[in-house]
Amino acid sequence: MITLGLLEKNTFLEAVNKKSGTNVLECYQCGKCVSTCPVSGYMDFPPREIMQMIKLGLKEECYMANSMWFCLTCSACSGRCPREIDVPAVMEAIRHLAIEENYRSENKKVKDIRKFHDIFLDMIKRYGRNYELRMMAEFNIRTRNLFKDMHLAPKALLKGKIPIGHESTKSAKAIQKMYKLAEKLEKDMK
Amino acid sequence: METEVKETQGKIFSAENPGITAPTDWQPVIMGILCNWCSYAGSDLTGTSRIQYPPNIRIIRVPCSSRVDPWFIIKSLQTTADGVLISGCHPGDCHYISGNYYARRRFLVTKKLLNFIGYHENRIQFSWVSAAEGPKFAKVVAKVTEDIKKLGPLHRYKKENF
Amino acid sequence: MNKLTYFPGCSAHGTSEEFDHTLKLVMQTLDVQMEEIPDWNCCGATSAHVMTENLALALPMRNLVLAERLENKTMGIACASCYSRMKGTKKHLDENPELARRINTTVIDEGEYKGTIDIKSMLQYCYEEIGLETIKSKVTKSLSGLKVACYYGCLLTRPKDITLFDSPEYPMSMDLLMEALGAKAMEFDFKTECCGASFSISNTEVVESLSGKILEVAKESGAHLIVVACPLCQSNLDMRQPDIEKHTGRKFDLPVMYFTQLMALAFGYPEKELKLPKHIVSVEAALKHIGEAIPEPEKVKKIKKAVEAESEVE
Amino acid sequence: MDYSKKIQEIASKLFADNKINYFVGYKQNSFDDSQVPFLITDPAEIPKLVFTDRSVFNLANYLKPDHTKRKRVGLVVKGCDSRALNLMLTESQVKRENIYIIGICCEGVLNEKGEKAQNCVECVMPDPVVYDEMIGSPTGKREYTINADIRELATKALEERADYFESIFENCIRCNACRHSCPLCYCAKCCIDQETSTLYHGANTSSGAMHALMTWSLHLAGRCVDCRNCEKACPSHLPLHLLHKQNESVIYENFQQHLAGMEKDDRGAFYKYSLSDPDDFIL
Amino acid sequence: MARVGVFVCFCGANIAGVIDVPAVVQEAKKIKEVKISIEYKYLCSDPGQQIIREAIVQNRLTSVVVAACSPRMHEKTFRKALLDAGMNPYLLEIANIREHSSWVHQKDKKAATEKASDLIRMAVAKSIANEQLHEISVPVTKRALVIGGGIAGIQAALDIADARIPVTLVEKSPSIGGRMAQLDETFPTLDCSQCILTPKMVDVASHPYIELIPYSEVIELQGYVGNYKAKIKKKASYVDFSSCTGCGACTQKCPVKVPNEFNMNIDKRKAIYTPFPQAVPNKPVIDAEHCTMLLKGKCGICAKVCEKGSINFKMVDEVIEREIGAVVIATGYDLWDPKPYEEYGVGRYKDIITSLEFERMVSASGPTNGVPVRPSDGKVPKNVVFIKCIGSRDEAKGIEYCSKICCMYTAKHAILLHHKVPDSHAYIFYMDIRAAGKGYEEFVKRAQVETAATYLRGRVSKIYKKGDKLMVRGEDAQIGQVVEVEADLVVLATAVIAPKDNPALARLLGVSYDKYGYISEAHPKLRPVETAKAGIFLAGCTQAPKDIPDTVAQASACAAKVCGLFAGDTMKKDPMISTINNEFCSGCLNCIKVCPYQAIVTEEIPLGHGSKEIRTVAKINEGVCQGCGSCVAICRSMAISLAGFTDPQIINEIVAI
Repeated sequence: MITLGLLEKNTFLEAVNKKSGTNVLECYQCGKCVSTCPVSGYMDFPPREIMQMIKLGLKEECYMANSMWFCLTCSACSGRCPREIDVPAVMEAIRHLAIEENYRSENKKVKDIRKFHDIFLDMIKRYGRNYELRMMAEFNIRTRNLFKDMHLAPKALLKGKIPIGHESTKSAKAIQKMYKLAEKLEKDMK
Repeated sequence: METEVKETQGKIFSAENPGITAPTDWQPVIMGILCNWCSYAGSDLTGTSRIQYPPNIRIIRVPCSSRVDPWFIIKSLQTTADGVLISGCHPGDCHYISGNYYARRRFLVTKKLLNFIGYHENRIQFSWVSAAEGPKFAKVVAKVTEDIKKLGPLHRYKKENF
Repeated sequence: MNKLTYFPGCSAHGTSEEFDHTLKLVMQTLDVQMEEIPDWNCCGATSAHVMTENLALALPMRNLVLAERLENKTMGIACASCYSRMKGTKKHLDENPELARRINTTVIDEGEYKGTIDIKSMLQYCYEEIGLETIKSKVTKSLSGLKVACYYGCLLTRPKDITLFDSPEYPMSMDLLMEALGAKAMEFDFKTECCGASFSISNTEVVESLSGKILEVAKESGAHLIVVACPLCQSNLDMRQPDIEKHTGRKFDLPVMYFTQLMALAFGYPEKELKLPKHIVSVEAALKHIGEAIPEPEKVKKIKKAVEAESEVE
Repeated sequence: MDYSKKIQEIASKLFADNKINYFVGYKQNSFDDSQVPFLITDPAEIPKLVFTDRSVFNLANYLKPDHTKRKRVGLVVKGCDSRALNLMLTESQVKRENIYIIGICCEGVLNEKGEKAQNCVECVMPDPVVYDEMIGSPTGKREYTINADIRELATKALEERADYFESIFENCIRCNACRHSCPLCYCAKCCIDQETSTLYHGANTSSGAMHALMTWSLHLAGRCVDCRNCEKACPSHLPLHLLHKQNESVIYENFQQHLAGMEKDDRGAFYKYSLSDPDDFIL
Repeated sequence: MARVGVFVCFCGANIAGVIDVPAVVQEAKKIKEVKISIEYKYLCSDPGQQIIREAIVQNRLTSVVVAACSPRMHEKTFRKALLDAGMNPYLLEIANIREHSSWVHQKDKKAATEKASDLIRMAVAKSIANEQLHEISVPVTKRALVIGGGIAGIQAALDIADARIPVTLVEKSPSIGGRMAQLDETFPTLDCSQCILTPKMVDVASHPYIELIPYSEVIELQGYVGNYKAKIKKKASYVDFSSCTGCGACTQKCPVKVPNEFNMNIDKRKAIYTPFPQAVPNKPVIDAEHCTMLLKGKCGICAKVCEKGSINFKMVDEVIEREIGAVVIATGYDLWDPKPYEEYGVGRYKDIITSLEFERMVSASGPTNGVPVRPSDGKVPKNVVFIKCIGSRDEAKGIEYCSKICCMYTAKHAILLHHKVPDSHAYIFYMDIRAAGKGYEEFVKRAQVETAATYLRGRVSKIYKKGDKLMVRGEDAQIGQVVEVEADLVVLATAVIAPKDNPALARLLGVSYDKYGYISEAHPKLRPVETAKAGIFLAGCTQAPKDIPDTVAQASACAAKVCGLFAGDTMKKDPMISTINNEFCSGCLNCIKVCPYQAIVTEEIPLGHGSKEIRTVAKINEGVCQGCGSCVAICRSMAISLAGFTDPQIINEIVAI
């Protein structure tokens, strides 16, 4: 049971609204997003419930949920939302807030997804571009699941689906500089 | 609910009246122009609810805030009043459909113009008070009175009495 | 000759080489000169904006700045995901000039961001700039007999205020393009359902379920193959198909082709140019349908007869 | 900017075609290089017509009161003048079919010091917005900037401003030249002259002048086109534009960037409203 | 010289308990115009009024100031006292020293007393400028115009006509009956719509006080309350109604088939047609857009078969004029087109229909003889999914508001479906069930329990085809799961919207309408059946979505308003309205632009004394002006003054203290 006290100032709601540029209070719980969302079945709380949790100021519950990590940002929900709420933006806001405030879900899938994104960004940092085979391999090593998708590899490689060599932008340095500056900017903006 | 305003103590310095100080027992006069359907009814409700507010306001009844010509404000400031409060229906509630929208435009321009030529903006105030907002009317009057007490008596352009 | 700035995206040089290749062939036929952005970088894909705000804007901005230097009016983007990132970023930056100025400082070495370039997906470019009439005129080998299900994916037409192209729910541009090539576009309800793209590696379970549903409905529609305009869709639907078949126990056997491959075919390029061996699900059987006459379904015949009979009575 | 020849040609043609009874333009002053408004009924006087950057006055003023209801008039207008004309048309003060408007794409006129006048520097619309014939090439609408004097005064302390304006009002001699020179002050009887209204405070005092000038500027708020005829007419050289420009800037910033007379059928800002007008100044 | 009497009331202890009344009375005496200043315990009592009456006569007072409670309380009482003393009642002013002083400054008696004196000074000063005013009487033409012949218009017309007031009922289509005629059975009682409506339609046709003008439109309205003049365009019907017997031979033989809009285009009608069998008047009209004779000059079969020779292909539109005193707007509603719901495949799937289409199908007299069928293959559906809030409460695709009636008619449809196809099942996707109304919740319960309709709480997100079924996907929030329903037929409860012609009609009538196109009422709570323009009333869905009971109630309310308006030969009006001084009016006509009631018109007057030339000035229409004073404050030349609140009166108040 959750006890709801006097919600004098729902700072969580304010933070989410500000970051997402949308007003969560507009949600009237019709659930169209839930049945639209291709991954709502995998989420701890589907988008409709997340909206209500934000309204109730249940910050930690939101941060620890896997919902925003599962969001594919396919925008199907926001396109159909009768109140024109940008649901992916809300998910993204919670995600960023959770990262900023150092909340880490112990859910294996969430960890995998986070790891994937980290590797991906790291890859771009190093080469400026993404290189799929390396990406797959690194992901499998880091998630200790060496043989995942391995059955695909020979076929894909054989057919030339996934090339072995890889390229990088000439000015990977410029990218690295950009990373640094962007990080700094992020700090400054806080 | 009782609203009381403390007597302002000591000397009062007014921006519009440099060098002029007011006697300590000075009380400002505030000209209140209220629309009949919302604010006047609201001020009546303040009375029937016995909500107390400072006695400085003198109320004039007009049918609608749109009846208020800006020169009523100027005239008040030049003659009897130290400040003006004009109150009407909330946007969308106007008894005459759209009167307060026209009034709102004139009020903004008038307030800014008077401020521009040297009146403190707190001397010209506006409020939306509905017929149900008795407590709000008392609060508004208390605030306006307090603001104008801080500013002190108005002397400029009052050199000759009408 | 039209000139076009071209942003291929990482997968064009990887998994979707056939897309990149056939696109270049098709554009040659259509008399469009493509100028690839020199030294472009990854747009950041989903990962960047999932994790950080500024980087998600900085990565596409670098490409935009580089593209502006080429001084073409329009930039064409092959990959739907890149397209969405770049166009979304541009809209966001254009609406917040102050933010744009700040982000610009991270890539200032490349130049100043002006926001002058018009971004289009390659499908959009074919449909809006080149036009179906021109495309029709270049067809030398009609694809009649081939039934296709056009799959747009999520990002080509969504969100509507960013893409400003076609309907987000039931787009028709690719269908009309296929009809222009002579193929028959089937009624297909899952045109814009998500295939799970960004979880392609990290969460294959989701991808298989989503892509499975799409394949199922596409099969239902009676199509011989699925046409796509996005490398991520292609690889999810194609590469994962055997797995999906294994898990669901249903046989789909639905090849997944890029619209440019079919265009190239219709424009008379030999099959070897399509790089068909790269497909996990074999294309051969499907392409054999080209030239077949499509019979009128029984139901339609019946209804037509009934209508005629009724009108005679009156 | 010298369109004298062109205007003379047009005027001759208008008289020749019997399209007009009057023509209102500018004439060179005999004693200095300034110009004065010039009303012609006789085509023989056409050669005296001039138009240069010294043609400062707003000639729309000569259409009041009601002249055009009986006579047909040819008229030279600059951008700002044409905006005033637009308002006179909306407010049914002139008959459109009875005026022939020669609109000048104005490059700015000079002040008495020979510099480009301040209102021309800050001009938002140098091209005529209503005309039958246009002279020069239009350069389009410009960005609105808040008047430099207003900006400067806004930074001053309240009492300083109060003193400044009191000194202005003290110098007003209540001659009403401002009113007579304004094309939009066409009232049958000005409120200031009405004995029945207690508005008029006859004494020639700063408070009387303050009341009159404030009322006047509020009557022109959302209508004034910044032609500055009033200022040119003022014998005391009062900076009357301050009041108008202040109102204009408030109206521009708060009421959907309204600028008087820019469009056909534009009403003054006080004769319309928007639901989204600012409400935050109201308690 | 003014002679003012001041009367100060104790109001028991209400005033006297705080304010030093004798001191106030003395203070008032110091004002030079004040001839008499007295106090009394209760001025509003009979003896109190007697004191005022006597003082007026004895002191030959020119105006009276009563210092007592709020004018909103006893202004009428004291005005009557003045009248009884032979004085113009508008020479009264009230100083509100109770609500504005004694009750709100109870702790500061001195200040309260000073304030009371000031308020009296202000009232005295104002009263000096008061003028004698007289109630305005406006003559009335006792005939009402009802626009729209649906249930709202029918009810209003019948009620007005029953009071022996002539009514002109204008209907756009060939028959009255409106939307209600299209319905099968009505909630919550399930009585047959035709059975309760048709008798009323017949009554309209036969009522001696009702002039029914079908197939016509109002094209102009001039004048003001009690004195309107309306122009009505009778569209050419090409059938002479006076001789036509309505035998129907022409409609049988006509070879041209057109989609039947009465049946929501499910079947066909002819080019010469009566909209439905019970139509009133039961006379056919020719649809000029489809008749081959009118289009190409060939055919003319109807004329050949008509025994009475009633067909006249040369008929043209005719404009008639009526003088009327009041108008009732009852233009009804339209239904929203669900095309924007692309995710449902609206337009692509034939088996997605709107609720009105379903209504026509289940109607016993409908195109499918009362059995719902799938438009695609004509089969009777077993699983039917009803989706509510299509377009309603959807600002992204439709409109923001709730259409009010869909919850109820969807419950009705579920019940009707069960009646017509007993082995069927209804699934209803809803967001909220709004069943406020007499017997409504019970009715929904009937759908849920007796009919066992499955209610699923959620908005449907997608419909796709699987075989010949439609898969309807939505969340059922009650179990927190996404569900898919295999449907044979999907029925969309489309939103109620304002008729698209409403704004144009509102403009020509001079009434205001909201952003949705609904006609605006004068006050949302206290004047819900009046428009802001005096003498124009509204009934039914032209104002906002309504069900039948509400519509009928409002129509009767309109009738009561019209009858009240016509109760005397003239109407009395408060004299506190604006007047224009021609001499000062410069004719800028900005007052016309700000007047919310269109009470200001133009007038042409001589330019000067004896001048032949004219100038245009503004003129207040006394019958329409409501006295808000908007025009007064914007009139730069101060040509307008508002009686009771003139500039001198207000300025006197300002400078009095």
